[in-house]
Amino acid sequence: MREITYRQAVNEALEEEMQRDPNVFLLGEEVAEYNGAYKVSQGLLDKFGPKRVLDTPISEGGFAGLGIGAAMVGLRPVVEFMTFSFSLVAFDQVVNNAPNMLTMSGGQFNIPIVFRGPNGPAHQLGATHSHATEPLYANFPGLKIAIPGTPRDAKGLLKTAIRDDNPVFVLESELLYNVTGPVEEREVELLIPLGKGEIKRAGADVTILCYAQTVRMALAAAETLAGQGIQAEVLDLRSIKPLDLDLILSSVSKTHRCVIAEQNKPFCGIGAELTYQIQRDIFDELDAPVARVTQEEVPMPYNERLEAAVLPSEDKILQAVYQVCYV
Amino acid sequence: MREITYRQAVNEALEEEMQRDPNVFLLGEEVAEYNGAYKVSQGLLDKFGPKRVLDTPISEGGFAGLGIGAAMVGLRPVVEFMTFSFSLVAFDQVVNNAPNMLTMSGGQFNIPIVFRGPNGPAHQLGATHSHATEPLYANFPGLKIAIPGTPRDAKGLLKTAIRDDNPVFVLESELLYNVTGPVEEREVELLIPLGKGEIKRAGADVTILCYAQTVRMALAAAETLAGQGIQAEVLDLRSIKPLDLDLILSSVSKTHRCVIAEQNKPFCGIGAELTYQIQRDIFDELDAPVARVTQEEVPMPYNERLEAAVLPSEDKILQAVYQVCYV
Amino acid sequence: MPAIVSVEKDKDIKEPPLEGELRLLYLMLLIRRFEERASQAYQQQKIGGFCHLYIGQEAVVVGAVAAARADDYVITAYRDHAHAIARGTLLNAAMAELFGKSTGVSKGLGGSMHYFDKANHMYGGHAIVGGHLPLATGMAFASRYRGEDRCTLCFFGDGAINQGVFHEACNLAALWKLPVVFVCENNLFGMGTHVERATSVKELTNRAKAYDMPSMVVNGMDVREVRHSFRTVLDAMRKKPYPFFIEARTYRYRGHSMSDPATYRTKEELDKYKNEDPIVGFKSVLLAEGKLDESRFSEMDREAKRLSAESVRFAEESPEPPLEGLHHYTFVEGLNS
Amino acid sequence: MPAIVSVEKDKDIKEPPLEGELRLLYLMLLIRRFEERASQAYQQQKIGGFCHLYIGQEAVVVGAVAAARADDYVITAYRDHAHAIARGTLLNAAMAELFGKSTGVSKGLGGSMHYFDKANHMYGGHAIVGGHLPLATGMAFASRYRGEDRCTLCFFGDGAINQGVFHEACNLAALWKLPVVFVCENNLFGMGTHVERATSVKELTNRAKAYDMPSMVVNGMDVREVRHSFRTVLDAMRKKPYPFFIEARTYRYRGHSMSDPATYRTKEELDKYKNEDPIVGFKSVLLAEGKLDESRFSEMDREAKRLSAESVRFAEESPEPPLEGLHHYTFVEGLNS
Ligand SMILES: Cc1ncc(C[n+]2csc(CCOP(=O)(O)OP(=O)(O)O)c2C)c(N)n1
Ligand SMILES: Cc1ncc(C[n+]2csc(CCOP(=O)(O)OP(=O)(O)O)c2C)c(N)n1
Ligand SMILES: [Mg+2]
Ligand SMILES: [Mg+2]
Repeated sequence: MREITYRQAVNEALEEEMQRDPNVFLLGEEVAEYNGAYKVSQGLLDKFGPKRVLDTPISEGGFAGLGIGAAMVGLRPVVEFMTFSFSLVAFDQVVNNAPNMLTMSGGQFNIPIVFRGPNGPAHQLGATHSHATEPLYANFPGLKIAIPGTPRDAKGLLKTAIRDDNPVFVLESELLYNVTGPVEEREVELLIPLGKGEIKRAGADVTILCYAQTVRMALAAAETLAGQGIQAEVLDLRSIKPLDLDLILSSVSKTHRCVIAEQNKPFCGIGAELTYQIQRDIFDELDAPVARVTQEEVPMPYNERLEAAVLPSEDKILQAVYQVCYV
Repeated sequence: MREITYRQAVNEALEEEMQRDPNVFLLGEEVAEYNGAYKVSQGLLDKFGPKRVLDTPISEGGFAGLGIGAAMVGLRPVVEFMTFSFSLVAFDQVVNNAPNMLTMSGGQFNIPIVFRGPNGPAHQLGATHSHATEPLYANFPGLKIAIPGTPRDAKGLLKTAIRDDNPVFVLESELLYNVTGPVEEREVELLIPLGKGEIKRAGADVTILCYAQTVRMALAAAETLAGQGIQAEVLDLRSIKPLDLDLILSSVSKTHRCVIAEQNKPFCGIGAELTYQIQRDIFDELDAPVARVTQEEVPMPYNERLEAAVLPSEDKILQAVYQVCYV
Repeated sequence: MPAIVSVEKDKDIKEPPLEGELRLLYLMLLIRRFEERASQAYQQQKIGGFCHLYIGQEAVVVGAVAAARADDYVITAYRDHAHAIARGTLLNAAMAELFGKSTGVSKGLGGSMHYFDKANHMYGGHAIVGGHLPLATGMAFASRYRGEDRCTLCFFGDGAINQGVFHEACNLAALWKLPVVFVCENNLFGMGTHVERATSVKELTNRAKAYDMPSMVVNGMDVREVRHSFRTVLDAMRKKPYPFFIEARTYRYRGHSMSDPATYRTKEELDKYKNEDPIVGFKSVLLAEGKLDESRFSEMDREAKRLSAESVRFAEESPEPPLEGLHHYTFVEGLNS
Repeated sequence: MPAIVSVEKDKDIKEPPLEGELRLLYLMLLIRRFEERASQAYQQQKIGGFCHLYIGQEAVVVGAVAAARADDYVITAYRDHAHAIARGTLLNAAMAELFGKSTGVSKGLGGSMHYFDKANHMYGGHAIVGGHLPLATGMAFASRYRGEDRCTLCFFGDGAINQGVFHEACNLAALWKLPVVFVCENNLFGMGTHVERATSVKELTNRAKAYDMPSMVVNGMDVREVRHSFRTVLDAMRKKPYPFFIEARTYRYRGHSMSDPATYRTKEELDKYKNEDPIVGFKSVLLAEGKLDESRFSEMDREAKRLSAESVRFAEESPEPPLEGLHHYTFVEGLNS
């Protein structure tokens, strides 16, 4: 299979879906003439013109809401947040208007919208620019959340998200945009369903749950562990909502040990929820408490060494695995 | 001890702290001339005048940020959100400016501010007006969260919060404002430390963790259970951050069973976090999986019967207790 | 009297003006009688949650909607009963919603603050102050995107103009030349706060100037003036899309919501506005012009009262939404349906 | 030449104007040389994260701060190096912050976008566009609350004026008569977006009219004009607190941040503004007026370069913040300290 970057994968997904459906359009800061702050929308303005690729003012609440309004009347907007740290400015629009409309209207108005962009810490951007927003959005019923960790997943999940008739978040990662990986040829229609995780590496001794930025760390840790005689199963969630609980439970039922590697802040994070559901459903299968690797409980410092100390890492995953394996 | 309402308790806390410290002032929508949308600030304008009790425009982001700026230079604002559902409009101000400032400034600027007001579902207010925001704010390092369930706790926690030099959320509850309970005489300085839970009823068979709206439900359930020979220990968290983990662990180590009754939405909620920490620290003490009682995973419906079906209740707590006790 | 009892709005602006104007009067009556009944039912605790009455302000939405086309997008805040009724929502469905019944306009899931009626192009019913203004720009955006000449009418209160999204929506609408009328229903108060205590600018229309957006003030107690002004604005907008800001000066007779005794204003002030009552005033004009007689008026009023009373009965007898349906409205099924 | 190398601002407006004006020139040089060094170090990957240079805009903050009192509150966005230096932050502390060192102005925890210097009344360094405008109103509120005559200078870009909080902050400031100058540094672009593609209003000062707030436009390439205008505004504000909006027309020579090649504008446009360079221009004025000679200028420039080079050495040699301190700055200890 050809190898392309995560950036290119997102770009292809956007292009293909805009090609397929004239109701799909892209709006956000610098997405058009600048071709995207991270060049994800490269070429789309040239191809689809200013009617369908729109640069917005720095008004996240305004343009996120504009997208939701357009979706109420049948368009299918893709709203790019330059980073999801800036989506916090639009929080009310996104969590009140998008997911509640269907319920509040007694089923009359569904909102086929995608909010996408880089999410989670990048490199030395400091406390305001490093938010991993997935646990915040995951708290709200009525939203779906895809969170790809590879180019292939980035393409296939985004395409599916754009076709979904509900509001979907696609949480990408700045640090992954340059990463390459195998992706089907363009002739192949690549649709990856929301709510399906993937075993990225099989193993029998411990399950490592991961997503987005932590997938690579988990795979690296698994490689190291293999050298030490521990076979780790690396399960990439790919979607947080819906969650592929079946896959999670079957993996942990097999390995009896679970480490969650997550890029977000710990308190009320994704790992907390996964732990609850796992112990609820397969309490007796667990040979050790579930361990999580998260950010440290501090606002993100700018200093590189401190930042590294705050973030999850391969090494921290290893330590957690040793712990749950009692080695 | 005298019995006063939760509303009166909050009012006394505000009055006493404003009396004590001229840097403390109150601002929010309708807090002054209207005496508060829920009459919590009754009489404060008369007593302290318009300089210290200020009606704001409907600009949550603006006035929350104004409070933070004032706190940067040493005032001690108490910002009332008419309800915390409306704090979502001010989300960025609250989660970026308040908790990050101390870190970002290398320790130069602490933010002594209190955000308070009713939080969580009330009665038939629908999807946009029923948010329980505690898991959202709990995700951010640098914030403290008090969440009183009784008049006494409401008074004592708010007074402490106002004296704290960090940003503190005091999440009250509209449904509790009319509830009465014993509170020390006004002559007694009532300060309840942040981060200390309270055993509201002792018991040896099961621990029920609860806070705010669920405290009464948990106590009612415990009463019912006592009649059935099950002695439930009701532990009111009172603070979510800092969390009184010691108290939680010692209770669950005694009862070996734990039910969490929480008013918020389930996914990445408070119960998820508590479960993670409990199983991490006292995995071997647990005789059953931790069970949580939360809202259902849907946007809040208006209809009364459906709303009741979505909310936690005494009955749901009982069912969860039977489950963890295997009866 | 089928022509009159129909709650249809002026679909066809070529219809005889007499008929049209009687209809306006009738619609105002219908809204008022409906809300009086709703108020009663609320006091009897048959209705829960918040309930915000529009009594006194009827001329604004009735005049505006009469000037609009049936397929124009209408969206408003939580004080929304009148907007739905003016748009064609049946009283039965409106009342049933307050009762939380499955026959309600939002199937009992939305309540007073969240009326939605897609068939009648009523797009809510939004309860976060200012929160629907960006949605309105999105609908207007969709009109342009599709090359349609539909306009969007976006109603909100004087209190909403201090929300950040008001500003962002206005800027986006003007920047992208979106066909949306921002209608500020200035009833002088946001809850208990007088507009002058919340809004730093003497003329609210100056807010529009910050976006080079044209604006006007209309007397929101005069349905004829409102309709006329909106026609002019909408005609121009349909030809050349660009947003417009209208301040409709009006007054609410009741408290902010059912729980508000409204002690922040004087009886004199209230009486002053009651003297300009949109229904009484328009009735006298029509009487004076010979377009109406007292018996026709009584007939209309009786009919409005009858339908309102009937709507309560309908709501009471309607079924609750089924408990099993709880998860039914969280997501729609399928892709790209 | 101690008087010149001091980076103190005009504390005393009664000082001889010559001395004052040379100081302005020197400060602009200092800022420019500092940022040239920072740019170099960034390209050598000694600095991480985002880094936004102010080169070309120096006259704005130097003129404004020169007109302010030492204890006035100054707050700005992420393009903040100049604001700190103009306020008195030493180059060493400024550069060390970029290097993430514990000797940095924010102890290496804030980085380029988050300079804070409490001792010099520099209140950040805020990286969410528009996010600091409400903070500025809060500081101005505190001045009034305490009955002080301190003013707040709040700087932000042309891109920030379309954020909701801009609107909310302006309304609150005008409503409550807060002594804050909203300084819009209009460099024509928000990243790659020209102001006309983002902002629907020809004259940015019309935005102030929406709050009945007075305003003016100043030539942000002319430090003398800037200082003069700010003095007038601040003098009046100190006597009678009320907010003021100033649009400072300026230009940035570099890309938005270090990673932006700035292909969205022409070389001609850039050259046009370079011809109006605030340093070159002010130098010629002073030369023409006989207040400066070339050798004095060279001396000043050498000194600015020396201090900038020195700051890099200082930053390189400074220690990293200790790992053990990670949790140290999340909360302050104690109550009501
Ligand atoms: C963001 C937000 N803040 C506060 C409220 C509470 N609230 C509901 S209505 C209202 C007053 C609105 O006044 P106005 O816009 O003038 O509309 P009116 O009620 O007069 O029709 C307030 C403060 C809310 N619903 N949303
Ligand atoms: C809320 C938010 N949205 C987007 C960004 C990304 N961003 C950083 S600077 C910038 C442009 C700001 O332009 P302007 O206000 O004109 O300031 P300038 O950079 O020209 O000084 C953008 C979009 C951000 N930091 N915050
Ligand atoms: Mg009003
Ligand atoms: Mg700019």
